[in-house]
Amino acid sequence: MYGDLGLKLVQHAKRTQSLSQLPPYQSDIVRSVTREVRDLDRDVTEMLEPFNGHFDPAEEPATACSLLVRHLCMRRDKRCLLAYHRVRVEMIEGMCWSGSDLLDQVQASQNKVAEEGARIGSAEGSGASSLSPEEEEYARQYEDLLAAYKGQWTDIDLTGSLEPPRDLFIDVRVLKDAGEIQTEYGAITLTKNSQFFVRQGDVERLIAQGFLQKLN
Amino acid sequence: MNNNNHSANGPLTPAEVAFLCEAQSITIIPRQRLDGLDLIGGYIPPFHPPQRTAIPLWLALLLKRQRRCNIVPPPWLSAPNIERILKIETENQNFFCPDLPYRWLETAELLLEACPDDLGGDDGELRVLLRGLREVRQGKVREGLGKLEATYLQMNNLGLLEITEVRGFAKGVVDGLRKIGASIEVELVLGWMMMMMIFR
Amino acid sequence: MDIDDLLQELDDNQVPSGTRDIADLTQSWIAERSAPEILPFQTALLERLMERIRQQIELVETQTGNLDPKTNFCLILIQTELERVKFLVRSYLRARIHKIDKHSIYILTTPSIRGRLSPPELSYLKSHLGLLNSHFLASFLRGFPEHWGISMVEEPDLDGAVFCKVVKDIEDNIARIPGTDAEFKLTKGDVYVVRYSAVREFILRGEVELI
Amino acid sequence: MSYYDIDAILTDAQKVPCTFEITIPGLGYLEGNSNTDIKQGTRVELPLWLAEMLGVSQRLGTEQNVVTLDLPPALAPRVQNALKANPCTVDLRSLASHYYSLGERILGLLEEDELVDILSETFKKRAAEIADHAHNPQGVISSGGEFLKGLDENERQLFKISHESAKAIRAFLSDRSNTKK
Repeated sequence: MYGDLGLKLVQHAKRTQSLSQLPPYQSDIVRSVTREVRDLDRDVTEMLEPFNGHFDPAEEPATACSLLVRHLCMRRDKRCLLAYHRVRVEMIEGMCWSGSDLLDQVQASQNKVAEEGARIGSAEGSGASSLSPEEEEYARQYEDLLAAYKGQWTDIDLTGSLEPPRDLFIDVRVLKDAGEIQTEYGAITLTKNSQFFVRQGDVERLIAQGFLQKLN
Repeated sequence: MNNNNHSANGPLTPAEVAFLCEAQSITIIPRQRLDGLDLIGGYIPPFHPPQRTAIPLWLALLLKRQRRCNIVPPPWLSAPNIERILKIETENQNFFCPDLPYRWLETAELLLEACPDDLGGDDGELRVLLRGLREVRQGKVREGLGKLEATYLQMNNLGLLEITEVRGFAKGVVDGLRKIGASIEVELVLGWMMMMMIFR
Repeated sequence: MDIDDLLQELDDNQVPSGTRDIADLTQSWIAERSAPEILPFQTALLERLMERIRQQIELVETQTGNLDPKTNFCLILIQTELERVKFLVRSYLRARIHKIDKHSIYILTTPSIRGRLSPPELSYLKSHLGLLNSHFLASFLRGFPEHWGISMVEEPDLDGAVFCKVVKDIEDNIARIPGTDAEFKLTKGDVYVVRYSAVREFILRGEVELI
Repeated sequence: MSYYDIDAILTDAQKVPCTFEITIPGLGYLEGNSNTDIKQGTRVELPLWLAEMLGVSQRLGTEQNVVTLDLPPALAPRVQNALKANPCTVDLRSLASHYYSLGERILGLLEEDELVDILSETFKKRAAEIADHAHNPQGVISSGGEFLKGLDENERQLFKISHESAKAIRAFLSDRSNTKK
């Protein structure tokens, strides 16, 4: 029945909302729904043709109803298409905001899809991106738009963390001698067992490498 | 509905409530001199130990960690006072005691973490009392949520962190009830009339 | 919001002007996060704060490398505060962008609401809509018949429930709930969970605050 | 009304039994036969987005009815009685994924005065149960798995949000006390 394919798209969108990565674009379903709308529109035109622009629904209630149903189907299809694309667009925008490199994502999903394609021997999978070409274009343009807006607020770092800042500076103890390191406010020499109060961001790597220990 | 993590939308999170709490003013006893400091939030006058001074809590917490000051606990945060309030709360099942400040729970939590030594010695007792207080009030909140209607509900004297805990649920119930009760007939008729215009 | 208590206490200590700005920004941030609709952009407030932020950043930059431990410690305090203020501004702006994205057409086509946007926000909104439109056109919409009878405009749910607190004595203090015969009194200090539409006017006048 | 809202669109896909009151040319595909007419008296289940517009004249009481709508099985008297008797034991999800939204829409189409009260009471009672489960740190596992499985979409969101806020508060409180040592 008309509208069923549109519903499929929306069910895809519903699942997409709970995923952390964008699943492949459903180009086949999108194409079918689009075709459905064109077919319906052609039907409507053909049905109205004999009336030469003088159609009176009161005189022809049955035809009017038939037309109404077709209009509703088209309207429904359009809403499903828009909602499906919109959910994906929102995820793409989310990636732009979180600074994750979209092209990397595209690449990664391409590899994954290609692998799967090779494994199950499907020709369809190879080389396909989870983004449609239009979506890739959109992502590029949105990146530009975002950069322009961000540029108005350079001192704020608009794409920075949305977690409230906590423990910007921490106490650390030096576990092994590591020589001199550069920090935002000058150089410090790391001698074993000495203690410093430093910006957490500056020393995260040294903590991970075991040179420093975070104190509380 | 899906809230993409890229946006700061929706009501405040507990971490943000704690952040707000840290903007409160608190009295400290400095242990070191410090020159006056021109902050965006206002000028911090020089410290002359052991002269008390009031500064934002976030600053006090930082200085405390550096052992540069002691924090003077707010008068309400003492074992005898919490015990008194706990008694009132237990005896009056239908209201929340107005003697607690708006940010009692988060303030107590931050101070217990940062300066148990400044809280009059036996912080164990205070902890137990605070936990008791929280549980009694939680029970009442739960009860109160059963009274949610599609219109409004008064929730006086609840603390901000307590509100944060139930906010999503309360909103969901009020919105849900409203939608069940709302008539969508008008919308439907309007939609129908608009639809009929396709034949004109 | 106990900003008033905070201010009271700070007033007692004769703390100067900056405090009010931070308190105002904080309240604007909370309100923006809680309200279903976008609220007026705080132009003057943001201008003053951005200027102060810039000054502090400059101070940190010029003093960096100063080896005097006392200065060094002051810089740590300044930077810590700076991060707090930057977070507030960032989260405030992002909360607005979220609503601008969600209700773009509604905002654009409702003059009284459109005026609540800053010029950069408005230009972001327009460009964003343009991009979306071309994207939908390119993806499937090209050649579609026109459709009537349904509004595609996403509007804020002004009846959505919010938590709020009465912060002033109000003269005409009866809040009515649209579409029902329910009404209630707003007394200073009261906290309610209620439909936004019932308290919207009080909120815009600053008599009731979202929490 | 939210045009892009996925749950609103899914709500719209839920079905209502309809009986055609007139014969309509070329609508046979609604009952699975393409290129045929749909005959007067035919009963089909149509999604809300279609049924609503075809059935609205019934509510308006004007013009000739195209279709007559019936209560969907999910809202039939039998279910209504079960909800009145014991709201928390009914598996709403198996009846309709967007149960309350379906109810709201049906209320706009049919005179079912008692239904508003039944749905409101059901929602309130079940919400209280949801809150209890959400605050239980073991949540789903320990108890009420059956009940939680039977939540409709709106209730699921309610459970999710309550569970998450309870978790966030616990994390905040214990995180702070633990770092103390």
